[in-house]
Amino acid sequence: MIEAELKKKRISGDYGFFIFKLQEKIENPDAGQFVMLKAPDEPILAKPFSIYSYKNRELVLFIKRVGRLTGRIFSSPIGEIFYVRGPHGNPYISSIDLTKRYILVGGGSGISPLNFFSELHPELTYTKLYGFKEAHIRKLFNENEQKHLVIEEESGHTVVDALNELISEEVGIIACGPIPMLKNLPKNAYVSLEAVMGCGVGTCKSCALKTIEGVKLVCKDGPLFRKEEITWEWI
Amino acid sequence: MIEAELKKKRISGDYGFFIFKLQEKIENPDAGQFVMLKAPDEPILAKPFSIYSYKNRELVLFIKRVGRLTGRIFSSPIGEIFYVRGPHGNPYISSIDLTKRYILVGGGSGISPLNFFSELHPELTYTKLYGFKEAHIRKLFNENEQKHLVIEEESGHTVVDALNELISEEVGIIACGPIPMLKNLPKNAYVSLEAVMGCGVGTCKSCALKTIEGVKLVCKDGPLFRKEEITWEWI
Amino acid sequence: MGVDLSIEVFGIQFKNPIVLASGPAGFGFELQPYLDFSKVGAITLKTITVKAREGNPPPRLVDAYGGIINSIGLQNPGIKGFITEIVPELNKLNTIKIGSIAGFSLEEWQLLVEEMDKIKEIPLIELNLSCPNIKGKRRWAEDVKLTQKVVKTARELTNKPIIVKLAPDVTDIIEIAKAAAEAGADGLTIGNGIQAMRINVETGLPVLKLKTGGLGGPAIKPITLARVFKTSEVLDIPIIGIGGIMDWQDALEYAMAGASLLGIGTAVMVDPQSPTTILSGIEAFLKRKKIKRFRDIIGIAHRGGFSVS
Amino acid sequence: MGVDLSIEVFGIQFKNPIVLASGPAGFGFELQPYLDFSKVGAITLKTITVKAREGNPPPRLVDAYGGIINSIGLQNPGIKGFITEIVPELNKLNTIKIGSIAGFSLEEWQLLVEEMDKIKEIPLIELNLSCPNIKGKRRWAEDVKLTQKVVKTARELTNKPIIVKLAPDVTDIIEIAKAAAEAGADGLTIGNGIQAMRINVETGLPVLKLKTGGLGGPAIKPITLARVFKTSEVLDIPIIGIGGIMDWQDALEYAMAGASLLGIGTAVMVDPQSPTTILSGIEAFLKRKKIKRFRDIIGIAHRGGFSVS
Ligand SMILES: Cc1cc2nc3c(=O)[nH]c(=O)nc-3n(C[C@H](O)[C@H](O)[C@H](O)COP(=O)(O)OP(=O)(O)OC[C@H]3O[C@@H](n4cnc5c(N)ncnc54)[C@H](O)[C@@H]3O)c2cc1C
Ligand SMILES: Cc1cc2nc3c(=O)[nH]c(=O)nc-3n(C[C@H](O)[C@H](O)[C@H](O)COP(=O)(O)OP(=O)(O)OC[C@H]3O[C@@H](n4cnc5c(N)ncnc54)[C@H](O)[C@@H]3O)c2cc1C
Ligand SMILES: Cc1cc2nc3c(=O)[nH]c(=O)nc-3n(C[C@H](O)[C@H](O)[C@H](O)COP(=O)(O)O)c2cc1C
Ligand SMILES: Cc1cc2nc3c(=O)[nH]c(=O)nc-3n(C[C@H](O)[C@H](O)[C@H](O)COP(=O)(O)O)c2cc1C
Ligand code: FES
Ligand code: FES
Repeated sequence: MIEAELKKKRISGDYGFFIFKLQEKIENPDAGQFVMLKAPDEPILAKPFSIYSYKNRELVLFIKRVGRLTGRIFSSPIGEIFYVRGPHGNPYISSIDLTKRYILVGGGSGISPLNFFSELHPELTYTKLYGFKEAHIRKLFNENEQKHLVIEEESGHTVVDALNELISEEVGIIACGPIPMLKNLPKNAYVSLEAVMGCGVGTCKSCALKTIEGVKLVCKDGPLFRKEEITWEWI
Repeated sequence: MIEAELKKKRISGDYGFFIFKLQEKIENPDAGQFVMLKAPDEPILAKPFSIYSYKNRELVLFIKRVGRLTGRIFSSPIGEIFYVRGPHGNPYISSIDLTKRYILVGGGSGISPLNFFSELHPELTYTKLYGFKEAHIRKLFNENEQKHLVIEEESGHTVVDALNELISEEVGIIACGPIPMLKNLPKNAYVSLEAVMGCGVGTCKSCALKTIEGVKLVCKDGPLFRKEEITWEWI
Repeated sequence: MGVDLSIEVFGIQFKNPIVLASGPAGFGFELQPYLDFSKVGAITLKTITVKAREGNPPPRLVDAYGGIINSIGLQNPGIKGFITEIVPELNKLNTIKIGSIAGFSLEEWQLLVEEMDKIKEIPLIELNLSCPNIKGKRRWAEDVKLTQKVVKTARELTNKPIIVKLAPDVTDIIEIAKAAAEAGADGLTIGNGIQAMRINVETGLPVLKLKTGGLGGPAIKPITLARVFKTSEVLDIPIIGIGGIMDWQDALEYAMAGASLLGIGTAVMVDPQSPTTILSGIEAFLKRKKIKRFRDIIGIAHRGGFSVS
Repeated sequence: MGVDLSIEVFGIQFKNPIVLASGPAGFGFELQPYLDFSKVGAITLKTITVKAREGNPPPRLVDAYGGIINSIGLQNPGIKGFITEIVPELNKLNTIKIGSIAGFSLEEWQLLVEEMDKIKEIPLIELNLSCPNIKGKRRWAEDVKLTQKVVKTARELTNKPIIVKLAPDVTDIIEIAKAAAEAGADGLTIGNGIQAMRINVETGLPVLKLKTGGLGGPAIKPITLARVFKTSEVLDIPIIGIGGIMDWQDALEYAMAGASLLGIGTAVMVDPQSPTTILSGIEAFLKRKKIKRFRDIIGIAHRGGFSVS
């Protein structure tokens, strides 16, 4: 794996931006792809994180603190060495209808791949909606991004409410976020799924997803799926 | 345990000085006593380190890199949080004849408690002999200490050779270092022993030492013993 | 809101579920400067044998990833030394003392139980059938019949509650657990160190002088936890869960899997204050979850978790 | 000085002792961008069953301290799918392929061995008697008689070398190992994941949908290592040592304990390049120690270590 030195962090509550400098480059990542990131010791499992931004061996991740690895990242001193490999998974552009433009709907840490998408594919981006519960998140984002934030404790609206006001036949939807949010989306949405991953490359069968075409793997066949193809009861 | 932030390190080869700032004070340590130090994660066992110096919650350790914990300490970025407890073990002054002065004979990381002894008990210190194999070690020590260093690759002499030139009836010997060095000392020496420790306080029985008076514990009954009382074959 | 951490098992009221496991805490005295025993549910004392034992030659301890392998070899003053030197001091520890014993023959078990029965400072007896560190000896808890014999022998000689300490590394712990219960055990301790070893690659030799030892610590937690879960699924007997409890989450996992009391070994060795830290964590969790009594979460993983209860 | 890493076992020449353990590496194809298979001694393919299996419902994986608990449930295309879809591709992997199979009845074992026997791309067959993740099924390798029956059945149907994959978490692995050897096994794989679980304290429920799974990773290394050591002490049969090998030291510990081949599971999952990293480490160690052939250190811990040899 590639050494990734923690260079900068900006934290608000349980969310934060983390900038890593990689010792070697990773192969031209595209939006929707993720890296497997490993702590120097515990936990021993490498875990998947979508690329928020990547340039010149500088990897930006947007992370929500939920458990052991993310906790470790939040509390690490600057200079700590982590390890990454990737990019893994399929770029969104290999799964979507390229004749459309898309509303990018993110919830929490799910905004990460959507940011990268809007960076790399502005021509495919109709608009972005970033949903969060709490207003303190605003201070992590710059002026340009503020208008995309849909903050529940400010407006009483969820990001799906906001989406429903924009929906039209012509524009598609790409969404990434918590399962309940994804379940509330219109049928024709593309959803970017999370799953517990072991290898991230398709060998270990940890990230199984039941679909109308049988069991698929989020890492190898995803992370983007058509909402209708998923057997939601299995998740 | 007490949080100990790594504030400074000075390394040469496999030896180094490490300064930790403790969040709370430890109870007036005396020379010969040690702390149990634990890494933030691996290894999970806390391990013993003699106190080289201690003042105002600033703990100085002199450490040789030999394995997992010491390796971790050497490679940690400044700012890393470790954990310590102590002081454990008996001060040398509770075991020795206080009417004498002592030649302090150290080998490698064994010099650590001897430095603290000379700091706290100059009146009991006759002189110090710090034995090392390689000359690069000189750059870790200041001007005043240079004359105490006995460097094998410079002089062809070991610290025990140097000691033999100084020995007399009136002065005692306190020694700390590798087992082969300790075995070469005169019978009347006090030797400060190392042993694999679990608890450091006398409960777990990991640090057993066979003596003419039966099995003793290095942590609770030592670390200082009379050379003659030890059953060396058991070690 | 106060939280009720107390729990009654074996007809005895424990102020809380935290038990110091036999061994790492010795007889407890040396921990007094660090640990407030009035906040500890109980201490299981270091295992006592008939004859005094000096233990195995060193090294007796080596660490491994996520754990510690020990082969102390039951260093202890023997039952006579225990009665004369240790018992008179026990009232210094403001907690319940569980006496732990290990015999090498049925006669030895008899003698030990008879002696323990007489010691009024010790209201419960743990039979250590699973010490992994006795050279050349199979563990009693590997075998249904041997387990049954020892427990029956003990049962006939005492009315004090009998707890049987089982090995987690057997093919079918339920079979052994049932045998112990049928023979009259009041409770089970699951488990002990798991047989393990390390080799020093520089010398090409085992690190421990005895070659193998017992692995404890976080490495074994998920293993022993599964044994507690499986046993409590089929057997209605109080269990002391022991193996890799380092923090309050670990402790709660054992409780939810079905353990009534929570034993702490390695963690006490690493940090003598860990029992009280763990207890505070449990208390804070129960408060946050608005659960009034610790005992309500015991075995909850068998009853649909919190969604149902 | 060159170091000879090759080793001949089962009458087959392996270019080096590194084996990808069955499962985490799947059928290997997806690892090709990361791993140079010409530097891998062998790959044990994902276990194949008679019928295609979609595996257990998720979550199928959860990490623990020093390890990973999985309950994949043998997701595989079944023997027919294997033959039509996978086998034709196997020559893409420039290494020896060990075929792994698991039957749920003697008839299934028969069928699987017969089919594997015919596949020319697969020169060795591993009988997975120890998968910890099949709901409601006991593992064959828990029982002497069952082990013997399966191995005998297989032995009668093929002349290819047969390797039997044993569970490390049985009371007496030597007994099972002997049974397998007597029934005609050419080699043993010790071991598999150890049954384990985690409970989510927030929900009060087991994390894995199947409740328990198999623990692999550094946590189990000292446990499985001790089983390899004990078995090779009394039994003269080639052993593939598998359990928690993460770095070259771990690998060497297994070799010194008596394993001829060194299986890597969890580490491949964490870092697909770990097999070659581990191999380089072994090579550097042998050079430093001036040992010309890897095979000279196998079982050296039984022969007085380096001081004697
Ligand atoms: C393709 C993909 C892309 C992703 N991209 C991102 C991203 O860009 N940013 C991001 O933040 N995340 C992302 N994730 C999710 C991320 O991988 C997980 O959040 C991460 O793996 C969690 O690791 P952890 O070790 O911190 O949590 P874990 O410790 O594994 O915890 C996982 C869950 O279990 C719970 N848990 C942990 N310990 C306990 C306990 N003792 N008792 C009860 N519950 C417990 C936690 O609360 C958490 O919900 C992505 C996932 C996928 C599959
Ligand atoms: C009272 C007392 C005071 C002490 N004071 C000091 C002090 O002031 N300074 C100091 O530096 N030390 C001191 N020590 C020694 C110190 O405690 C040990 O060096 C320390 O515990 C080593 O921990 P570790 O995790 O780095 O080594 P470990 O990883 O535990 O290694 C221990 C030994 O095993 C060997 N080893 C480790 N892994 C392997 C492997 N895979 N294969 C082969 N061999 C291996 C190592 O080379 C080493 O020799 C003291 C000890 C005692 C008892
Ligand atoms: C140093 C040490 C000594 C032990 N001595 C005993 C003992 O005398 N009797 C006993 O029943 N268990 C003994 N054990 C086992 C522990 O009680 C406990 O069952 C085991 O370590 C697993 O728990 P843990 O993971 O919390 O350490 C000992 C363990 C250690 C580490
Ligand atoms: C995700 C995963 C899937 C596995 N699938 C199989 C399998 O199909 N057949 C098998 O014999 N072992 C399987 N195993 C067990 C491994 O081959 C190996 O024996 C075990 O993980 C211990 O080794 P480790 O500690 O190196 O992981 C699997 C392990 C993992 C982690
Ligand atoms: S994470 Fe291993 S197959 Fe998807
Ligand atoms: S280290 Fe525990 S008794 Fe000495």
